[in-house]
Amino acid sequence: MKRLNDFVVKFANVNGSGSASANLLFAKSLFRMGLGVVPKNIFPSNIQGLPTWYEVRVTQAARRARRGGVDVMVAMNPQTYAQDLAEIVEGGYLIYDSSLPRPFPRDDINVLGIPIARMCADAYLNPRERQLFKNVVYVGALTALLDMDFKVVRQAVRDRFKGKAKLVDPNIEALKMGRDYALKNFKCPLPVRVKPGKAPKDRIMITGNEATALGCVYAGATVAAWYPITPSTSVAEAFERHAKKMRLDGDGARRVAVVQAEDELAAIGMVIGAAWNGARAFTATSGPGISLMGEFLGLAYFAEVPFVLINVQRGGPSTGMPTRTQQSDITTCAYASHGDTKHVLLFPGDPKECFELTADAFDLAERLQTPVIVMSDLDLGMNEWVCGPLEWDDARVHDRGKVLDAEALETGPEFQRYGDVDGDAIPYRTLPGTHPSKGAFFTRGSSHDTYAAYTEDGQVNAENLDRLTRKFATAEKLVPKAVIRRSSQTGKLGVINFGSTQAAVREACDLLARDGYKLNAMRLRAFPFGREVAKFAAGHDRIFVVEQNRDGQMRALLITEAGIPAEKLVSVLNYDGMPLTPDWVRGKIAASIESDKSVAAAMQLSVRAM
Amino acid sequence: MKRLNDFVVKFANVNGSGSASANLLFAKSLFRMGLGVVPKNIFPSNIQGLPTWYEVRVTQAARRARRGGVDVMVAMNPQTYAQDLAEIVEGGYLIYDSSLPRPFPRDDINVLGIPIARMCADAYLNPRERQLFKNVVYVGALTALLDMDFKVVRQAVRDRFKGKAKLVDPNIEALKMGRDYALKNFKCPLPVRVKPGKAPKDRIMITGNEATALGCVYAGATVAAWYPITPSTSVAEAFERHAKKMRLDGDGARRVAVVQAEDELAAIGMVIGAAWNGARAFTATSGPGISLMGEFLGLAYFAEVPFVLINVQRGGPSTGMPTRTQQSDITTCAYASHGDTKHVLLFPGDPKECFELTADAFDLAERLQTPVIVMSDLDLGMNEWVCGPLEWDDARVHDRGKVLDAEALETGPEFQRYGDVDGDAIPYRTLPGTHPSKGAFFTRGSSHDTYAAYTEDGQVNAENLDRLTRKFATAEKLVPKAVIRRSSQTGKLGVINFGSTQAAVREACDLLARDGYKLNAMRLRAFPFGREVAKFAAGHDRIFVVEQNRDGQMRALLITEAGIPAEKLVSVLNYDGMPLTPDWVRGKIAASIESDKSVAAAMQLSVRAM
Amino acid sequence: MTFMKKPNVRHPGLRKNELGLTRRDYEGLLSTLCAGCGHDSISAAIIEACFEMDLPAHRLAKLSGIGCSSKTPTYFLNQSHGFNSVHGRMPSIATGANLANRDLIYLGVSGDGDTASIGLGQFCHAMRRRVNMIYIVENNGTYGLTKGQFSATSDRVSKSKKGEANLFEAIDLCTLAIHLGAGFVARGFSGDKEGLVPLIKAAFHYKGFAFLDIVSPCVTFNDHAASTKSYDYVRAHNEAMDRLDLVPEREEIIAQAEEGKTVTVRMHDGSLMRLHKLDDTYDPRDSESALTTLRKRYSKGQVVTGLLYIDDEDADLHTLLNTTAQPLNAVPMSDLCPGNAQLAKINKSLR
Amino acid sequence: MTFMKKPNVRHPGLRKNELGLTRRDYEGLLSTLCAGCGHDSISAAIIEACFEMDLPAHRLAKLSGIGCSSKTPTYFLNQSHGFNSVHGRMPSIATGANLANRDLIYLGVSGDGDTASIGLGQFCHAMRRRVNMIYIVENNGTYGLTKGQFSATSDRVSKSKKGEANLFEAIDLCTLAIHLGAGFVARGFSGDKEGLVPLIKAAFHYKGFAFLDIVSPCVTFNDHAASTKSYDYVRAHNEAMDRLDLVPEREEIIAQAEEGKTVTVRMHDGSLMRLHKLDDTYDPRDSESALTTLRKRYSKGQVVTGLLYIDDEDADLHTLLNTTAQPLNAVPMSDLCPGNAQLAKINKSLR
Ligand SMILES: Cc1ncc(C[n+]2csc(CCOP(=O)(O)OP(=O)(O)O)c2C)c(N)n1
Ligand SMILES: Cc1ncc(C[n+]2csc(CCOP(=O)(O)OP(=O)(O)O)c2C)c(N)n1
Ligand code: SF4
Ligand code: SF4
Ligand SMILES: [Mg+2]
Ligand SMILES: [Mg+2]
Repeated sequence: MKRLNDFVVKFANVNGSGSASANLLFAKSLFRMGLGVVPKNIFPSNIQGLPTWYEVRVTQAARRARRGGVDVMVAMNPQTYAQDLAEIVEGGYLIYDSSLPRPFPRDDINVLGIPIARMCADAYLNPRERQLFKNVVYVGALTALLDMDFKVVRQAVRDRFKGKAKLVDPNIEALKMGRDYALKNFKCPLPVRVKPGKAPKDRIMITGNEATALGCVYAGATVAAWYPITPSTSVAEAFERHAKKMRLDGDGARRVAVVQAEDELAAIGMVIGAAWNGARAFTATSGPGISLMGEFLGLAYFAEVPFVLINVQRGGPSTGMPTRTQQSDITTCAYASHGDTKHVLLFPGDPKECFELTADAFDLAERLQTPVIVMSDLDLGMNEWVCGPLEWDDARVHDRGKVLDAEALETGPEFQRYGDVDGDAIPYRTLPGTHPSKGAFFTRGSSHDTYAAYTEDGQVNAENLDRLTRKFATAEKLVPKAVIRRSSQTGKLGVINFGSTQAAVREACDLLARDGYKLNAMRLRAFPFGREVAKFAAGHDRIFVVEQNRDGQMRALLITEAGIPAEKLVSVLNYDGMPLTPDWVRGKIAASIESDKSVAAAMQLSVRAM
Repeated sequence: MKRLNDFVVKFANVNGSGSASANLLFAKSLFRMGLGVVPKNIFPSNIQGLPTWYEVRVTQAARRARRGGVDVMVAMNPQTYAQDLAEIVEGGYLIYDSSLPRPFPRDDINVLGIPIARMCADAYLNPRERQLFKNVVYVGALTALLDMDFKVVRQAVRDRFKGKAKLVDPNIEALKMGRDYALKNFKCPLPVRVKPGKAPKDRIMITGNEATALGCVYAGATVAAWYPITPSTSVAEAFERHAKKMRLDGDGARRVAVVQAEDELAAIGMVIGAAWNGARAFTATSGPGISLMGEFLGLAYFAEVPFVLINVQRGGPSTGMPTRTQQSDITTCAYASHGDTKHVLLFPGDPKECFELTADAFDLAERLQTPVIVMSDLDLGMNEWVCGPLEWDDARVHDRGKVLDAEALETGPEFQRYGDVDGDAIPYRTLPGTHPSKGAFFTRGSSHDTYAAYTEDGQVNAENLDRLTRKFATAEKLVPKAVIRRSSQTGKLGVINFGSTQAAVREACDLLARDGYKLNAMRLRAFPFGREVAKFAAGHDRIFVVEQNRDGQMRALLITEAGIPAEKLVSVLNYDGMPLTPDWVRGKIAASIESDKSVAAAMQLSVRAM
Repeated sequence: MTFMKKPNVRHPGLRKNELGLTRRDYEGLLSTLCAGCGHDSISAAIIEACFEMDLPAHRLAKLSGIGCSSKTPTYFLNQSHGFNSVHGRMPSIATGANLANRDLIYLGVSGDGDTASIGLGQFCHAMRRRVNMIYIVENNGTYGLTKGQFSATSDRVSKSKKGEANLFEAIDLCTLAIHLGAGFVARGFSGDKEGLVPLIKAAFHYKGFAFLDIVSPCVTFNDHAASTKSYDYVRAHNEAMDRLDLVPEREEIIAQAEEGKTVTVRMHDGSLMRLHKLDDTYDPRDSESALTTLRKRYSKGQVVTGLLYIDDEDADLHTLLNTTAQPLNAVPMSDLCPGNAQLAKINKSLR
Repeated sequence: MTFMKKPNVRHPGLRKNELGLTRRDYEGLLSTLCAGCGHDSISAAIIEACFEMDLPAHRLAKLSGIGCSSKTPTYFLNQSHGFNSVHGRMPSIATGANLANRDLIYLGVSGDGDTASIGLGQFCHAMRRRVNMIYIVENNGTYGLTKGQFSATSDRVSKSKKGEANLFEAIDLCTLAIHLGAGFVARGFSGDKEGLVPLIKAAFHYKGFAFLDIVSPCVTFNDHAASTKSYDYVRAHNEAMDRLDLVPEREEIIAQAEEGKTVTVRMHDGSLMRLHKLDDTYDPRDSESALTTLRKRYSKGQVVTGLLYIDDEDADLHTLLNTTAQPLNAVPMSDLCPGNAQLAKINKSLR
């Protein structure tokens, strides 16, 4: 088995043992060597002592999806040893800690034993160090086995421990210990190996949550209220970290307020209060938090308070799989709250888009005076992705929407909080404290007339509800368009996807094209759907809708909200909580095309990853 | 204008002034005379001093819908005088309090002034009595004007004040005072009048909430936890009232526990705790409460805890119109909670069905081990409806579902909480305390295997989710079937509706038939939809879906969940908060049929009541 | 209050305050509450206090939850923005609003159902965070708007209008407030306007969380003989602990306080509050003493009113968070958005 | 605890209790918490207490919310039904479960995040309702499962592992519990098993709401030098107020109590609890004294442990609701469904 710059390494560890940092070092070094890397952290919902995996696909720069299959397994966890062994592809490599004897029931793989624990026991006295450096030792061995540029690795260590200089040398020593062992005991490099790649120099490696947080900073969010929940916690934490650094006034005081609320109801309440009062405000949450925010989302929709909600989706229903990925909050978010409500959703496809769409979300929210929900997920949010650099156009003017200041109130026509003055169904608002005698109004979730006054006149209320429907039609024109990638102008087959599945679907389309199936692809980026969505559907006979949920939630939305005939839309569903692989997507679509082409059968296609 | 047993009387009052009791007396007396009566209470969201109306349609026994238009207006509220006057049909009657002079800008109506305030001021000293008896006086006048059977009215007063004998005579005196005035001053009876009808003797007059509460009593519910909210409050209050009376043990202790919780989250939590522990339990709520219950509904779906949730819908979104009716929580309830969740919904069409479907809901919940939501609404729940007597089959055995007792655990196969033993995807459960060493398990909202053990294996979790999908398919077979009423075997036009709109839609169909449009009607009674639903749709070209919400929520559900092509389903939407009138429904459907028949145009039909 | 339209004529003789405004200018829409409802008296006291304090009403935001009490912000200060939010969640709305603009005055109005039941958690946490606001509970021991159910502040001995017994002990909101960190805790009675207006004014002068528990009878559902929140009961059992005098910053204190009987507190805005104690066994600056007094008097069936506790720590939530002095909603985007150069640095750190 | 599989061999010499069960029979699954986590010691203490009390484990239901602490019911009493509910809502689940079957024992386990933040309202109201249950908070002053954020019980002086300051005052759950009507309030320390086991046992004997605030260090996120919830800090500042002795119903009290130092309380199940006070300035039967002691000691930086308050009122929620003695989930349908004849009467009343 020869594999140059194209393989998967997987680390099987126990969580809380310090492996995360070493594994990231490995991925980062390869990234710096100009390669494509796709790291996936597969971690348990606990703090210490349970199995955890870190998978790194090494590939050409343009690929960003998980591949599946393992070429090199670094099996450090005795608990999962058997299972880890079984995952290695034929001809692949097992690296294990040979300090204790292990059985090897497979003879179709190559086994490389390194007495890691023994080496560390010899080298270190402190038990914590003995544990921690084990991880560094296997990375060191890999640098030799895979022919990594050791200078790059060393520099990565230095950067990692910037400010903690004392840690640099011991880490490099440990790396060398592993490297030397490998050089001495194995034929290095292996046929599975790397050579420096030519990826664009400006690429970055970043998690979606970090990028989302930066989007909030650049959008000028000043109030964030949140409640800890995996996998959204790091959005708020990163925002606080960045904002505290970049938002100091002359006196060292902060131009930002971040509050860890007592729960999600309070978090969204604070955000609504702040947004009503003219600050750009957001909260970030996941699964259960979304359910708890329903009542307030309805209030904000109806009272037209603009704010941003980041939903980093995880495996549902209920507490579900908190450390696994899904896209299963679509229905809930689109229609959150009782009564007739609809919300604007954005679906970023990678961290760069997390940054961009999050920043856009604030403009949209204030322009439309409504909550905007950014639909990220665990895979996108918590894994490191390689993408182009984040960019900000300094000439960009933040769109603060229709807010009347004192002068406008003084000189303008009579203020009607909920009047449709401009024909776009978006009303004007005023902020508390603006004018001594003009522009005050009462914000409420109860039925109201155009002056925001309470009314029980069903007609008046219905007219207001109709305006909200028209406002949603305005939203349709303002939200980011779906991205369409045509493989063929005449093709009748299409695929629709959104969010983090982008990487896998794109690669799957390439694979399918190789097999002779040319599919045009449309990646949704927002709800409500722009006109391009129905148009795309109209131009195709059969469209696969790839989603990571059980019930085909986006497909349902496409049918009812974009008016696409159900029989055109074939669900390709995965809900085992793992990031999709191109191969799985290709397989499902190919099988469907090849099998009975009757529409009825196709509609039932509801499958999940192997 | 001559109208025998077919007219509308409307009372315009101020709330908190004691009119409700007098107005009900009026309706009840007519009901007892063997007539059809359709009373609608149109009340504000406050306690005292705002306009309130009570409308009574007098009609043949089979009609149960609001008619619209007013033949006789009893205008007691100066605040709304102008508006009330305008509502009277040409040739109709205005009864007003002539103690103070009033303008009469209309000359096409008949005006009957009664100096009610003056009469009461003369007759009573106590200001509260002066106020209260005004209402009785106008009812007294009506008995003469409409030719009501005074014996019946008198008896109704006696029944009303059973146990408070002191109140009987003064009320009858006040009635007589009004009656005598009318007899003396007007030509009685008016051309608008009644004569005794021949309605079946066994009919009852009851609100949906009262019937729902009785359904809970008869289903054997022992635990109710709730939080006050209009219009569902009276479900819990009636349940407590009935259960406290009918559920005493030998020592006068109660076989029921009703707790007013601190909020809706606690209410549903208590119900889930009780249901998990083997009691039949329910909660009742409306609008905002539904939104707050989302997280717990997801838990109960996923952990498979059976209970009943009564949702008495009101005008949304947000706080909306708390005292107006809507059917706008359908989407939210069908998919409540994040992640892939689906809930069983039942839609009673009148109070008798509130009783029956509520009792069924408990059986279904325990059979299916899932929450069942009874979708009532304000019109159904809080207004008095005339319907057939409530019936209970004493031979009926409550279906307690698959619960293993100690013996079954002792002798049966190994217990798997979430195994699909019977092929219906419904697992077996055990109750705490059953067996010293068998059957204990851990209920959780996190991903679990068939033994209820926590798992992070995405495959295992996906299999469990698939079983839940299959269980929903089982539900499809068990829920009450849609009721189909055929006017024509060959007709291509259909109408679908559900819940409280039944009365109006049925009458509208009769009107349409008279106009030559024969529509087959299907009344949905449950979600998931049984096979009859898709079948009905298949047999028709164009189907009007009548709903009281803005977004055509049921239509969307029919498209995505019953697979009915969108272009067949034409929305007929009302969301002004008032109960539908047959005439409005007829008008909308007729207009649609007559207008451009292109599907595209029809699909946009989204209208609301005048 | 409901039937009559307010006449539009202004009495030319109506007294004007320093802003040139009359009492009328501080009013709101016509109340739709029941005639005699205690809540209307509280609205009147708020109007009075704001008028007397020369408050520019547009610099105040009125916030509430849901309930008869929560409707009242419509009935005062027409020139203030109002936010009638959802049931029990006003504290979070207030917290967020305050974060966005530290320069306005935040007046939260809630009911006992809104605060002590569904809102208990948010109420406690807003106090703990020292949100700079005035929080009034219009406490009638019942759920007025949903027609008379017991609330969590109903005393155990109280009975409903229909004579049903209340099964549970009342939650004493003042005690809770002192525990959870409210810096200013007072109880008033809507039937005692004279006592109420100075309490409200003092709350306005306080920086931090100022809590006012105002007993406010519900004439429709909880004003009967067996109720402990009726006008009659509270009048009979009211024990005023003190009387307040507020001396604005600009005025000098002339009279010397009577030793032991008068406590003078300098408010954060520089004004002085003089508190004439009617009971010398307790000290409102000592939480221990306030708590003990509350418990002892309550066990005797007394309804203690007055300023019960005041803490002169100056730190509100903004102090704790070290936010900039400028209201966050007024910081220009140029000071908020770090720009592309900064982003380039961040990109670099991610390579 | 995580790595080793428990050996399946049973030591034949393992002591058996009256049910013929060994300690092992009261265990649960292997813990997946961090090695050294305080919560594991609490599980061990629960196992010990149940074993010693000869508890039939299937007559107990274990209930929890979400968090590391809320996971622990998996790690004890394998023969009990468990309900790991949603975050902060265990109190309502427990209330409902108790309503359905008053004959089981309800043991709720929660964390400080679960109880003092998101669950604060439900916690308070469950106490106010006097739900007959044992409610344990495994209090580590942090959010363990979400990786170390401050919780609402973090002391203001405590610092995070990274050295960040905590901005807010801690909520003292014992104080709150006494106020809200918990009849049995104690504080334990997971590092002091000897003190803990008797407290847990006493809580089991108590009828009504028994609250145990158990300080339980989080070794991963909150066991550092600047933390006031670390093993070292609590060991150094622990002030035991008393030591408990439980004398089962059947045994006679022989020794006479030392005057003023020993308090004997008869529990509702007939057993006697003897409390040897180590501090004679307070009386655990007097809430006032318990509250004062808590506040005074806390202000000195002390962590008071022991039984802090006990109220011998016998009324639990069922008493208040006057529910039948038979568990509601066991009342036969024939006693619940009134039948058609009754319905005919109801119909008649509706004509
Ligand atoms: C989530 C939610 N639950 C219930 C209600 C119904 N509701 C409206 S007001 C109210 C109680 C109000 O009581 P309180 O706060 O004491 O105000 P009062 O009317 O007594 O002044 C309730 C339960 C609601 N609006 N929202
Ligand atoms: C509604 C909701 N919000 C947030 C979370 C995420 N979450 C899980 S555990 C936890 C905090 C647990 O803290 P604590 O109760 O103190 O338990 P510990 O882990 O410290 O024992 C949070 C916020 C959740 N599961 N559900
Ligand atoms: S019901 Fe009670 S609280 Fe509500 S307005 Fe009337 S008197 Fe006031
Ligand atoms: S993170 Fe803390 S609380 Fe959680 S298991 Fe580890 S030590 Fe215990
Ligand atoms: Mg109240
Ligand atoms: Mg904790």
